[in-house]
Formats: sequence, structure tokens, C-alpha cells
Amino acid sequence: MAQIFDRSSNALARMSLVLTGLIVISLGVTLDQLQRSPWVTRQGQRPDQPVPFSHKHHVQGLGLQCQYCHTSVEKSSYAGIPPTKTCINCHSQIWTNANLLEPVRKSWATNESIVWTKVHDLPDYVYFNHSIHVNKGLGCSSCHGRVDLMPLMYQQNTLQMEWCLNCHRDPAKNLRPVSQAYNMAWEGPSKEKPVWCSVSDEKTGKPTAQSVDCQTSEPGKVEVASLSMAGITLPTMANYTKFTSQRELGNYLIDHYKIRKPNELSSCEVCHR
Amino acid sequence: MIAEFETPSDLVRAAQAAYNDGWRRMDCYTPYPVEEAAEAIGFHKDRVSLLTLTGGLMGLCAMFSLETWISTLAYPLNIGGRPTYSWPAFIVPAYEWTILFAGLSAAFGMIALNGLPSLYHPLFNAPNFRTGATDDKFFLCLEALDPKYDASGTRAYLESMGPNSVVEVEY
Amino acid sequence: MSSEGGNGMMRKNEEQKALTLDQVRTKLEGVKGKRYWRSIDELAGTPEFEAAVAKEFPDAAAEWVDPVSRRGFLKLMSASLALAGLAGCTKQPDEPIYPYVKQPEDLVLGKANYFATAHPFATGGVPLLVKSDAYRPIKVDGNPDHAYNLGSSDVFTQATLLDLYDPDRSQHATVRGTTTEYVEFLEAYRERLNAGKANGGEGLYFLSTSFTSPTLQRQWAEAQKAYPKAKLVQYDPALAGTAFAAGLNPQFSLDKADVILALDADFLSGAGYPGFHKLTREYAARRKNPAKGMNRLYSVESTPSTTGLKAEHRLGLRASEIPAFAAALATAVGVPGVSAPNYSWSAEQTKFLSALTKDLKANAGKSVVIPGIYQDPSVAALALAINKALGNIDATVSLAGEASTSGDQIAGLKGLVADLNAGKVDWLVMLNSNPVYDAPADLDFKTALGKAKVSVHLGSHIDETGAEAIWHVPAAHYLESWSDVRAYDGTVSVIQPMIEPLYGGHTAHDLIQAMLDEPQTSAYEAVRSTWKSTISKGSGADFELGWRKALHAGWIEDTKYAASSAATAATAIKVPTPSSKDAFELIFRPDPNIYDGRYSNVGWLQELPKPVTNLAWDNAALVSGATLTKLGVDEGDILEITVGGRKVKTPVLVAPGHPDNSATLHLGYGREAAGRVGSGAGFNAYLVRTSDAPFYTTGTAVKVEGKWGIAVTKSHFQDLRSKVEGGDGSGTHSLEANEAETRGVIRSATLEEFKANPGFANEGEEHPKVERDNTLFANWEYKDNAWGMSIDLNSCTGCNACIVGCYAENNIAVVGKQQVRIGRNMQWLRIDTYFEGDLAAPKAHFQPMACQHCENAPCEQVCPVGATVHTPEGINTMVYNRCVGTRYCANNCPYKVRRFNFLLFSDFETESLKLMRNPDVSVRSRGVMEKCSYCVQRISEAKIEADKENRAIRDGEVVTACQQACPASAITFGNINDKTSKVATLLADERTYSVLADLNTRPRTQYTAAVLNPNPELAEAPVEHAPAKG
Amino acid sequence: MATKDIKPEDPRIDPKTGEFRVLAPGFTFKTVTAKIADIVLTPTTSLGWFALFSVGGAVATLVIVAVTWLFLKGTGIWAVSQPVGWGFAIINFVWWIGIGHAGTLISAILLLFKQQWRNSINRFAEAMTIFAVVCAGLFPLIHVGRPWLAYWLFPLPNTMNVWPQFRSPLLWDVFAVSTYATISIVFWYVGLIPDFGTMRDRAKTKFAAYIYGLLSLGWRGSVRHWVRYETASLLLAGLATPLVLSVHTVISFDFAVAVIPGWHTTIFPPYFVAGAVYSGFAMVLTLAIPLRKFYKLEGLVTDRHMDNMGKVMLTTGLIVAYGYGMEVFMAWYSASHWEFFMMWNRMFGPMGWSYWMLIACNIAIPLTTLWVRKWRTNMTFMFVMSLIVNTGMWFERFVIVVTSLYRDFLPSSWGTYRATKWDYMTYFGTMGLFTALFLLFVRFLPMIPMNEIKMMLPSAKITAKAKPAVGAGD
Repeated sequence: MAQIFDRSSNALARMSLVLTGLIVISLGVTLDQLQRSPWVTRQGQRPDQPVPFSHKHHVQGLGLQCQYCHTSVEKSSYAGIPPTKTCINCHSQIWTNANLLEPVRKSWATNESIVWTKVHDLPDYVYFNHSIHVNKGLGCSSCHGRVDLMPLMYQQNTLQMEWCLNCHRDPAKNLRPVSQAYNMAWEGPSKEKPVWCSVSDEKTGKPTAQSVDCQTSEPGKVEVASLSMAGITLPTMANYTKFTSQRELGNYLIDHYKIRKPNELSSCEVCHR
Repeated sequence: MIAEFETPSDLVRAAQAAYNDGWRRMDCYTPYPVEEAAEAIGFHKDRVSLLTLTGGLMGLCAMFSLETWISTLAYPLNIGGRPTYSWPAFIVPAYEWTILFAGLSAAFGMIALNGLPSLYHPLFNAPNFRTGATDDKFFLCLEALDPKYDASGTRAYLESMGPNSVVEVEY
Repeated sequence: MSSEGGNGMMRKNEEQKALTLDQVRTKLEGVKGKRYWRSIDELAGTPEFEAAVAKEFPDAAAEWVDPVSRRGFLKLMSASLALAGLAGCTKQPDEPIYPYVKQPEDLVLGKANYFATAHPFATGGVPLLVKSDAYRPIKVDGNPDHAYNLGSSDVFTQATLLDLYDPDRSQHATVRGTTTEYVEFLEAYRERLNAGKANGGEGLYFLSTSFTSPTLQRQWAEAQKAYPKAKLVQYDPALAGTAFAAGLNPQFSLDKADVILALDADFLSGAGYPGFHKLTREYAARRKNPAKGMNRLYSVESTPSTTGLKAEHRLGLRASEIPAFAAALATAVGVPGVSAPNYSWSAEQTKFLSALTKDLKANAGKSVVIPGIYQDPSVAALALAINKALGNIDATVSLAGEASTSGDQIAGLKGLVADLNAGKVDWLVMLNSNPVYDAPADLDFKTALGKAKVSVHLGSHIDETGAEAIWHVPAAHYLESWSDVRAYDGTVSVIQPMIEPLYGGHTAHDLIQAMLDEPQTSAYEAVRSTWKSTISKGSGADFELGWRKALHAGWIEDTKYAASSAATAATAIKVPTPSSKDAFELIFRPDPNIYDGRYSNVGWLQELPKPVTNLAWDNAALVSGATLTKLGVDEGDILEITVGGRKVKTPVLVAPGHPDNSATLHLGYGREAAGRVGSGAGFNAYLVRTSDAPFYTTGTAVKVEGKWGIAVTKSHFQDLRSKVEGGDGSGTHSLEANEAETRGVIRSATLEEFKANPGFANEGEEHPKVERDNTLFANWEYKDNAWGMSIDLNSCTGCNACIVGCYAENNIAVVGKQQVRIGRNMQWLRIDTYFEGDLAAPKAHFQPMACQHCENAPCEQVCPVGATVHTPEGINTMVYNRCVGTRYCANNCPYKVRRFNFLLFSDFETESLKLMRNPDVSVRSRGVMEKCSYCVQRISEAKIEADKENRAIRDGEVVTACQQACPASAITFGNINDKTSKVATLLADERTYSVLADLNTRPRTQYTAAVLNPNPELAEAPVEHAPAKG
Repeated sequence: MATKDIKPEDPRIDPKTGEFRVLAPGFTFKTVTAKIADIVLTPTTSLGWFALFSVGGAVATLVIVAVTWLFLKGTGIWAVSQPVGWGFAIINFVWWIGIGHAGTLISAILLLFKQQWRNSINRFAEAMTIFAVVCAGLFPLIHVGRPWLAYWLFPLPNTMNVWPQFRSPLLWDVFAVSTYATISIVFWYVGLIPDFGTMRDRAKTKFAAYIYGLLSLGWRGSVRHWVRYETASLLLAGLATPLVLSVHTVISFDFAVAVIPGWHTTIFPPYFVAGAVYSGFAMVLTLAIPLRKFYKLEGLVTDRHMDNMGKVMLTTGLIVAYGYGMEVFMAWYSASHWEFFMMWNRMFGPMGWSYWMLIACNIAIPLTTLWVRKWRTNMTFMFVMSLIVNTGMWFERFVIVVTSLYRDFLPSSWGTYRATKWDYMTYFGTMGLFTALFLLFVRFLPMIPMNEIKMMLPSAKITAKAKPAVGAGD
């Protein structure tokens, strides 16, 4: 009886065994990466919109406030998409016959909605509430990115559960003074750019934002400067605390904004009902 | 150079003799486990058991630490008022993984240590090997790599042990 | 990405709410799919089709016939596609946003608005506060500020929401079955009216349900001036022939009553009885704190009702015996000039009578006798006389002023039919009524209707009458239109529309107004002008201001009936003699769930287990166990009931405590043109109901072949166990109830026992008090809020309002009869009914049972994916989108309150239903477990508001849907960590116990044990009744 | 055990021991190889095989139909409802797994106990195990409401940062069963390797030789390999033993850990394991008896095996009976109302018939008759008996799952259970699947381990001095 396999087969057999192992592993890794990829999360995609609306132009260029259009962001779960009227307010005066704005004029004339495509589209079983975030010192840019630099709107972050939890488990790293919520360029305090905060009368039944006062310029500096010429130095206002790192500021705001504990924030019913 | 024997006893004696005569690069081939033959050629201990033990321990630690991490650190949740570190509940999966890992390491360890798969092997060139070795014949093989080996002498030596036949195999 | 695609649609609504109503309407008409389903539905309705199906798939046939699962059945393909998609984890489709063009000022999208209005129900208006999400009404609840119901509601009121969004509502005017426009009709109508001017409206007839709206009454009065010969007939099948319809509407106030006698009056089980909300509240209020004394309720009734079963003492009499009994009582308490027909009362009955008499006399002035409205008018008169004799008038009874006076409705209808047959009727306009279906059988209205030259039907559906009438005009729902209505106490509420008519419906106001000088005047203007004087008068109030105030508050000041003790002239009361003891009596009652049939197509109500019987999706001939034996039938068998040659086939069901030798038939079923839900459910009791005996009569019943698959949601067996086996050996008691008591599920005591031993509810080894420190592992700490609920079993009357409220709040699916039969109904909240003692004369315990939110929840521990977990506030929360559906939690739940979506139960297709859903609650898809969440969406909302204002949640800020609906305020919810909160004090009460405490599950929902206040004279064991098979 | 009921000159008896022979006399290495290998290597397949296989296949398609419909409509097509949330799916799962156990028991435990007689039957017993586990494993997967998410039961990294919940016995099942399946397959394959070698060398066609060659990994019977091989299989046996005991223990936890009366009991683990072995051996008999008939293997699978398996069944049957007895006793002795009512309801409630069915099939019939040796060696009797016991054990699971659930704590939520045609289709479908797989095994793999049989031949004895090689064994 002769050989069934020739010499090479040994090497082949062992190779193939090893290969199978490798393939299985790499498959796993690929899938794990895939579920986080923009292809799934839609990060950075710019869907076709009836009007190529530029946040960059309106926010950075014209300096419109976020709430000018997204009126209910502080009051409601739903930030609000501006009605055609909001557009017409200005565009009945300027660019009155730009082709780009045809859909707007049409809508205004026919009383039919402009049909936009949702960019930040959470899964339907997720109940997100804008108002509580904005009122507790979370800025627009923390989730939506530098909208003021977006000619066409796109989704900055994954909006996946792990991303939400990332903050709900440690809010300190993203909190900012409520007064800064709409400041797109806010970067948080640093050695170079410290932040000073003080707490006025904290009594319940009053929006937390009002009881904490933060500013980016050293309080009372002005006077100090002017007077120091005369060789007198005044102490800076005592009740202001100086923050040079996001962590410190975050913890401070957690205390004074009465942010709930991570275990409460990461409890299921907070987002799913 | 392989010699074919009819019964296990013959093989064992032959092997014993060869071993005593100082042969080392040698092996026996039988259709079913013949421990005596293994002893005869001085093969006693193997490392399969050790592999299995380590495998088992790995499984145990892997699963138990995974469970602990998940329920106390990764996402601690209040499950029906139970403590997050409910070790009694963690025992079962850890136990299963111990066995799983141990079992797999035993099997694959054995295969690896035996240098399998070796689909090709010179012995298969021997005309009578494949008809017998896995059926009812018993083979003693003295390899050319052994210093005592020389074609004619070894043949004579094997002949002297009363095999059915002696064949020289191309390496 | 998830199977909550359903709630995908939810989400879309949140943007679509921005759709203009025109768009919504076009959507509703336009949707191809919808037409398709409709046509399939129609096809599937036909008998040939069903026969064919039955041949094809024998056991699937049921599914096809069953309207709800038929839908599911047809959706199969789409479902499977969806599944494929999900399996492939495809990405969500792009979702569109429809912003407003001009957004209303006061609208904040995502925040609900609340508007006051009222539900014009036949027995009186129910003041409402309606939750509106972007101008879509999504929840109907009582008006908390209104003195009448203080925010409570009832099954009908709650269900009108689904009635509004019913996809089967008629959407076009039709003439002879072909679609047309309303204007077409208006033209013809105006023509006729102008022609009629000359002869004073000769031959012009109107048939309507009772005019509850003062404005409508005013409009008619004016119309009558213009058209003196025009005739209006009012007919409410459930009320025609009652003293109430005839105008007798005394006001009872139970808060001052120590002894209450209900003479066949079921005032605790639903809005069917005038003043239900107030009466129930006042009744319950006197039972909340037994230590401070409580009232005593006697009930003499002809069919078991929650009222009778709650009563300390209940006497079951055949309907015809009750007038005689009332007369006997009257003479006993010394009412002059009453001749009680002599009748041989049994020992038990005599005993009851004497004890009752004594008690009433002893409590003269502090007692009240409440007559049943479905009784012979003499009962009402006698009750009044007795109350007068006892000096209860103006103490516990006040004789109200002008009540709804629609005269003798039956006589009116008879007259109309006579005129029809005589060919006198030229035009017959039928307003919101369905006489072809519900007119007395002997009148044969259908043929008569054919004799009218022109017949017009204004109705919400193309129902039996709509199909017969020449013209059909879609009616606007009360949530779509302006009107007004009087509450029980006469207070007027303005009904304001919550949404533009979905299908361009119109109201009776429009049709009557058309007869007047300025036919164009809208209902809005009409209502305003009705009340202009009332609102303007007094302290020179500005009308506009007053009007806005009235709209905001929900009622118009000083419109209560003036209490006029101008007693009715003591005319000799004629008391009918009871039918002979061996005559088989039939009792007709409007159905507790779908009333006279007007709610047949409301799935929530069809699926709602009826009080006492727990029967869903059907009506049945309710009989006593003994009668069942006598008739030689079993439950579910079919009886043929004959009344004067008219026959109807009915299923049989035992109602514990039903008087022997009589059967109760509920009206409202057996509809042929109700819609996809109501058509074909139950049997039509109107077929044997005649104009001379609208509420009870005598007839015969014989067994016929076949079985009627009835869906009873709770098992009921007789306890036939010997003492050794753990039974009581009587063989006449209920197995479930006996078990419930041994297991400490139900705990109760008499007032004496309670006084002697206030801690009775937590004693003995089966009833241990929860030992918090008796644990293997450290207790979990609940620091901030800890939500808990207390349910007062003494107050709960089992009226079901809470269940329907829960349906509306939590987007609960309707599953259909077949599914209910195999125990798959989805109610998160159920009312467990246990019949204590001899099933022939039982007492009942009603126990609302929903998720108990156990701190040591057995369900959570066994979920392999952690889809049900505890929140830091102690809520046992169910994460639908994490659930894979192993059903292990449901198995391991000792209270069996978890509900599983075995099939695709939620309706993701029907457009109109999407508008109805609560946007804050996921619509659960197939294969997902669900259960009571303590209305977590409301808690979250309150938390967010509180956090924004940097304060703690106030006690009473979070109100669960069931709590809100409950007329007896038996349910209290709140934070048990706050020791001052209402719920905390209640849970601390000695009578409070937790069900199955010995399992140490530590429920957050706990119950307050019932205390009864029996009359010592009647306290000892009642007479034995003949044992019967159940 | 006494053998007086059988005449000593009966050829089946081994004169030395007075026991039945494990192997019929007259076998040599060669004949063993020939006998076993040729069943597989014959180019012609018997019509009987085809007939049976097509029947099995046909029945197996039921499963495909039923499961497709299930995935389209949802678990609602089954009879599961409130309060009976688990039905046929879990019953069949437990039943199949139980059957599997005998295989591992024979191959592992008996190996450890050096019960040589197991050598002839362990191979197909193991095969039975694997196919049973395949059928069993199907059920937990399809019984969930959203099968496409079943992978959430495995601890895989994901973007939700959520993980399985390790306190759930259901999750323990996942690990127990998956481990069990893996180890059984590995053990089985390891056992096959040398025989694959033999097959390779006896294969008549190049193709067969090639395939078997691959599968044998080039096994050549070096004694060094044999030593390692022996250690490995001994270790695997040593591991499989605690595994097999744990698997049904864990499955019994599904019930024992729950609070439901009738589930919540500590006796379940031992009683489940015993029950598993009981039904398992029954199934081995159901398979072995026809096999040895068709393939004339009476010489290798002798009456000794039948006799022993009968004894094992008797023993385990008695343990199971003790379990039932204990349940009843505790119901009374514990003075717990839950237990008492549950027992009363099981026996005399609306579904009492199922309880009496199980008593009849598992206790009344087998435990009275299996004592008689003559019957234990009567094939027809044993075959019938094995079927009865399998039915009985199925009913045991039915009783545990259904009659505990349909009337539990709150009387108001009591219900009932009536299986639908889809339930039955799925159940019988898996039987077909099992049959089909098993027939494939019989056709293409050596159903008896040749090397282990050879070890048992007298000629395998190592003797001091050479002995003329003549037909060994007599």
C-alpha cells in the first residue's frame, strides 16, 4: 500500500489548523470594530436636506443664538425644529429670491412643512430630554460638536449607549457653567484659561443655574488693576473659587447643581420606558 | 527498518531486547495501546496531565474574574436586592469553564505532543505497515538515525527475533 | 436596529404632531394600506370566506374569525420581513421631520397641554381634564377641581379616547351607500326645511338619544317654535322606561349616611348609575378609617353586582320581587297608603326585612334608600317615600330641580313607529342613535324605517341604522366638537373640542340649528349664547372673561340644581305583584363595559373582564349554580331563550349569588355593523326585549347543541376537597377564595374583631409582618426616593376604571378573544375577585393586582440578560429593548403580573391609533415581556421638573394612571422614605399587609385589609342553600 | 447475581465467572476489525437503511416547517401562556439532555470504574449523546421571544456596555450545555482517531481512504502516541464525569432556584441526574437492540450488556422513585401549605392524569419487572420497556414544568395548558432529526471502538514467552 498524502500535506494540515484559529479571531475583532464604525453609527454623514442649511453661516457668521431656532431646548425634551416662519422672519427681507430658499418660500406659500431628514436619530426606545441636560450645565457642543463650524449638519458622536454612559457615569468631565451652555467654543478651565465660580444663596425651588455664578475673567480684577497703580492691592473677592482643571470644576458643579449620582444616572429607567 | 510481529508478546520481548542492547532511536506500532511495549522502549511519563491542569485553572480564573468584573465594576445593578458580588451564583459558570478549558487542552495537548496531524509518514511506505499496524500486526522499528544502525547488521538483528518479516523503509 | 420599530412610529408622531390637521386627515383617508386592510376585513367578515378558511386551516380559522388576531394574521408577511431586517441588524431608515409652518404660540412640542371639557354620558356629564400632546388628546381623566368627581372617572369615560380614534368610524357622508359630501346632504336638508316652513314641519321627525346638552334643548325649543308640527323623540335603550328618564333625579349624599340600602341599585360599579363618581367617593370615604366608625350597606338586588357583593348584607331577589319587597319595607317603616302585595317571603327574607327595618328606623335621618334605575318606577317612588318617612330628605337626599325630561321615551318611540307605519313620516333624522339595532323587538323598527320617505342617520359609525338609512352623516366625537352638559348635581360644563374633527364630522347642534333663523351659527356660538346671561350676570362680570374662566375651570359657576324639596304629590303608588315563583325570569341590563352597545367597537372595553363574572368579549345568560343544575347545562353550553315567540341563543355562565330561577342578559352585544372589533361579539339581547317589559320579563330557556367558547379571565372552581385534602368539606364554596384566605392573600375582619384586635391583618404564621433584618445578605439601601403604593381593599369597589386608565396611559395592546381565552390578555392591572362563603350567597373581595415592585424581586434574579432590574428608587423596571423573551421572569413571579407579547399584539399599521398613543411609553413589539411600571414615565417627568427647580418631588406630584382614575381613591402612590407622605402613613397603618409576605419578596405595593360593619342581628351564619355544580 | 435461572452450558455464559460473556467466543483481532469496519466500508447500503433514513428525514422536516412558522409569528403559536410560560420547548430540552447523559456516563464513568463491558457500546452511546444534545440545544434557542437576539446570552463585548446577568440559572444552562456539547464532541472524536486510522487502511476507495486519512490525522499507532492517547482519554473521562453530573444539576437549578412550589426543592439535582441516566439507558437500549439485530452484532453487544443496562435502569429507577416519594413526603412533612396544595393539585387537580401517567411509566411498570433476569435478557421486553421509560421520563418533565405553573400562588391567575399542533410538530421533528443523524453515524463511522475491543481479546494478554499464534479467544 502506498502513501495517500505526500510529504507537503503535513505542513499544509498544520498550517490550515493555525489559519482557522486566526480567521476566527480576526472575524471577531472585525465585527467588534464594525459595530462602532461610522457605517453603523452614521457619524459624519450629511444627509440630503431640502435646503442646504449652514449652521456655520448662521451661528458663526451671523451670531444667531441656538435658542433662536431651537426654542424649546430649555423647556422640553424636544429641542424643536424651527417652523418655516422662523426662516421667513429674515428671508422675507434678505435673499428673498435665492434659488436655494425656494423650498422655504414654497412651504410658506402652500402651508406645507419643509420635510427635513433627522440627523441625530436616537433609537426609538430611548427617551432623551434636552431640557434637563441644558439646565444642569451640559453644553450643546458636548454632544453635537462644533455645530458653529458645520457648513452642513452632521452627527459628531456615536450616540451609542456606551457613549451616553461614558458621561452619565462621570458627568464631571463634561459639566460647564449653565451660562456657558450655548458657548460653542467652550473648552473648560485650564492653567491658561481659569474659571472663577461663586455660589449665591442656594435655596430649593429655584433653578440651580441661578445660584451659581461663573465667569472666565478674574472677578474684581479691574478694580485691582486700577487701584494697584496707587500701590494698594485689594484681595480678590473671597467667595469666588478659581478652577484650573475641568475635573475640579466638574466636581464643584456636581455639588452645586445637585447632579444625581452615577448609579442613578446609569439606571435603566432614566432612558428606557 | 521495521519488523512485523504476530502477537503483542513477541513485540514486547523484541522491543525489550533491542532496548537492552542499547537501541534508543526506536518505536513500536500496535493496533491498540500496549503499555508494556512503551515501557519496554523506556517511554514512561507524558506531559498531557500538566497541560490539562493549567488549562483548567485558566478557565476557572477567566470566568470567575469575568463574572466579578461584570457584576461589580462594569455595570453594577440592583438585581432583586441581591449583592453585586453574588459569588455563590458565579461558581457554576466558572466550574463549567474549568472543565471546558481542561478538556480542550487535554485533547489538543495530546494531538500536539503526538506531532499530529502528520498525514504523511515514511512508515506508510512500508508495504505491510498499513495493512497491519492498525489491524492485527505489531511492528518494531529501529531508525537509521540510531548510531548502532547499519543496514545489513540491523536486518540480521531483527531477523533474529522471529518476526513475520523485516522490511527496510525509505526515509 | 430594534424591534421597537413600533415605537419608531411613536417617535415619528412626535414630529408628525407638527402635521397640520388637514394633513392628518388626508393621511387617514389616503393610506393605501389602510384601504387594503379594510377591504380584507370586509371580505374576511363574510361567512363564505370564514367557512372557506375553516376548511383550509381548521384551527387557524378561529384566528381569522377573531377580528384582532385576524389583523395580526394578515400582517404576517410584513412581520416576517421586519424580522429578517432585524436579524440582519439593518440600520434604521431615515426619519423625516415635519416642522410647523407657523407654530402656535402656546405650544411647546414635547410638553403636554391640559384642557377642561366634559364627557356627555347618558346618565349625566362627567367633567374632564384632557391631556393633549401637540393638540392630540392622548388621555382622558376626570377634572380634579370639579366638585362632582374630583378627578375620578370611569370605564366609559376613559375608553372614549379609543372611541375617538376608532379606525372604523365613518369618514364620509353617504347617500344610499355611495360616498358623497356633507354639503350635498345639507342642500337636501335645507330644501326640506324650507318646504316644511309652510306646514309647520309636518312629517318632520327627529329621533335622538336623550338630549343631555342644555344648548341642544334650547335649540330644539326654538326649532319647535319655527316648526310646531315637527316631532322629536328621544330614546336611550338603557334608560327608556326608567324613572330617571321620566325626570325623577334625586340627589343622594352618602357622606352623612350611616345606613345605606340599595334597592337593586348598582351605584358602585360604573357610570351606568347617575352620580356614580360622587356616590362611590362618599361611600368609600366613610370606610377608610373604621376606628372613626363606618357606614353599613344593605343591598337587595336581582343580579349580582359589585354593590351587592361589597354590601355588609345582601339579599338576592328575583327582579319582580323587589317592588313587593320595597313595598313591604315601606309599610314596615310606616309609609302611609302603600299596599304591599301579599307575597310569601322565605324565613331568610323576612329576617332580613325586619333587621333592615329596625336598622333604618334606628338611623332615621342618617340613612338613605337608593332605588335601582332599572326597576319598576314604583321602586323609585317607594324609595322616595321611605326616605321621606325616615326624614332623610334634605339630609341625605335632596330633590333636584329640572332633570333631563325626555318624557316617556318608550311611548315616544312607539308613537314614532306608528307614524312610520302610517306613512306619516316624511323625513326621519336620527341623531346619534341606532334604533335598528336597539329598539324594542316588538316594534320591528327596521321595517318601519323603510316606510320613511327620507331617513337620515347622524352617527359615528355606519352602524345597523346607518346601513338602512338613506343618508348617513358622520358624527363628530364629543372630543371634536363644542357642546355643553350638566353633571349629576346640575353644574354645567362646556364641552370644548380637543382636536379638529378627524373625519369632518358634524353634531346634532348643526342639524337642529339648521332649522333656525341663522342656520350657519356654529355650535360654539350656540353654546356661548346659551350661557351668555348666566355668565354675565352677578357682580357685573364681563362675559368674555367669565367664558374664558368657565373654559379653563371646566364648569360654569352657579348652575347647580336648586334643591327644591317641593316633594312629589303623594300619589298612590301602584306596586306590581311578583311573577310566580316557578316562572323563569329574564333581566335586561346595559352591559357594564359597552353599555347599550355604543362602545362595542372599543377594544379596551371588549377585553376588559366584567365585574363579578370576569367575562370578556361576550355577554352571557348569567344564572345561579342551582339554576344551572336545574337547566341541566354546564358553563359555556348554549341556551335558547324564548320570550313570547322571540328566540335568541346565549352562552351560560354562573354568576355567584344570582337569584335562582332567573337569568341576566346584558344588552349591547351581538352587533352586526359595529366594526372590526365589536361585530359578531356575543349575542343580541334586544332580540327578546319588548317595549312593555324593558328591564325584566319571563320566558323559557332550553339547552341546545354546541359550545360557546367564552373567555373568562379568572379560573373559578368549587372547592370539593374533603377536610383531609385541605378543603372545608362544604362543597359549596369557591376553591380560589378558600385558598386565597388560607394563603393570606385576602385578609378581612368585622368592625368588632377589628376593635378587639387592630393588628388582625399581620398575625399567625401565614400572615407574618415583613422582618427587614431577617436576611442572608445586606439589605439594599434606598436613599433618595423610594416609591410605594397602598391599596385600600375596603374602598375598592371593583369598578375597573383603573384598568382602562392603565390601557390608555401605557399603550397596552388589545389581543382579541381567542388570545384572552388561552390567558394572554395584556392588562398590567387586574382586579382579582374572590367569592367568600357559599357561592349561592357570597361576599366578594376585590383586589387590584399589578406588579408589586418587590424589593427582593424573584423575577429579576432569573433574567439571564438583566432586562428587568431595580432602580435606585426601588422600582422594578422592565427594559423592553433588552428583553429576549425567555419568560422565566413571568414563571418566577409569584403574583403572575407579568405580561408577554406572545405574538405581534400591538397594532403598528392603523394610522389613527398612532395618534392616540402616549408618546412617553414604548409600544411593545413581539417577544417582549411587559408589566406595570408604576407609570415610570410620569415619575421621570416629575423628577426632571423637580431637578430643574432644584427641589425634592412633592408628595402627590406623581400620580399613577390607576390612582387618577379611581373614584373611591383606593389607590395611593408616593415616596415611602418621606415619612410625612400620604402613602407612608397608610403603609404604617396596622391594617396594612403585603400579599404573600411569607415569601419575603417585600412588595412595595401593600394592601389595607378590609373591615366590614355587619348588623349583629344578621351576623350569624346564613341559611344553607341547595348545593350546585359550578 | 445468581444465574440459576440459566443452564450453565448456555453458550452465552462465561464458565469462569458464571456471568454472561462480554464478548462471544471466537473473535480475533482480524475478525473484530473486519466485523466492525466492513459495516461502514461496504459500498452497498441496505434498503432498510434508506427506508429508515428517509422516514427520519421526512419527520425532521417537520421541525423546519414548525420553526419557520415560529420565527414568522412568534412563540404564540405554541400553547405557552400566562401562567404557564414554559411548555414543550423546555420539557423537550430537559428530556433530550437527560437522554444524552447515558452516553457520557457509559463512556466516562464506566471507563473510570474499569467496566470493560462498556467498550462495545460506548461509541454509539456517545454518538447518541451528541445528537441528543443537538436536539436539546435547539429548544432554548427557539423558545425565546426574540431568537435573533439570543446571542445576548453570551458575554460578548458590545456598544451597549451591558452584559449577561450571572445570577440567572438560565445563563448557567448556557455555559453548562455549551461545555457539555463541546466536551462530548471532543471526547468522541479523540476516541475515533485510531479507528479512523484503521478505516483509512482498510478503505476500498481512494476517496474514502483520503477522508478517513484526514480524520485520523495520520494516526499510526506508535506506542508513545498510545500512552499519551490513553492519558488524554482518561483525563477526558475524568472531566466528563463531573461535567455530566453538573449539567443536569444545573438544569435542575432552573427549577430549584425558582420560588414556585413544585420547583423550589433541594432534591432536584440528584433526582434529575438519576432520571437522566434512567432515560438515557432506556434510549441506549432503544437504539442498541435494533442495531445489533440488523448488523448481527450479538457477538460484540452481548446479553451481558443488556443485562447490565437493565440493572443500571433498575438502580436509577429506584433513585427516581425515591425522589418522587420524597416530594410527596416533604409535601406532608414540611407542613407548608404551598407544598401540600401543589402535591394535591398534581395528583387530583385537573391535570392529575399526567402525574399518574408518569408513575405508571417510570415506577409501576419497569420497577416491578426489571428484577427478573430472564426478562432483562429478553430483547422484545427490554425494547418495549425502554420505550415506556422514555415516555415516562418525558411526562416527568411535563409534570414538573406544567403542573407546577398552572396553579401557583395567586388563585386568581390560575390557568391551564393545552399543547398546539406546532408543539407536537417541533417535538416529533426533533425525533426525526435524531434518527436521521444517528443513521448517518451508523453508516459512515465505526459504531464500536475496535481498538478497545481488541484490548479485551484474550490474545491481547502479554505472556512471558512466545506462544504459537493461533486463533485466540476460546
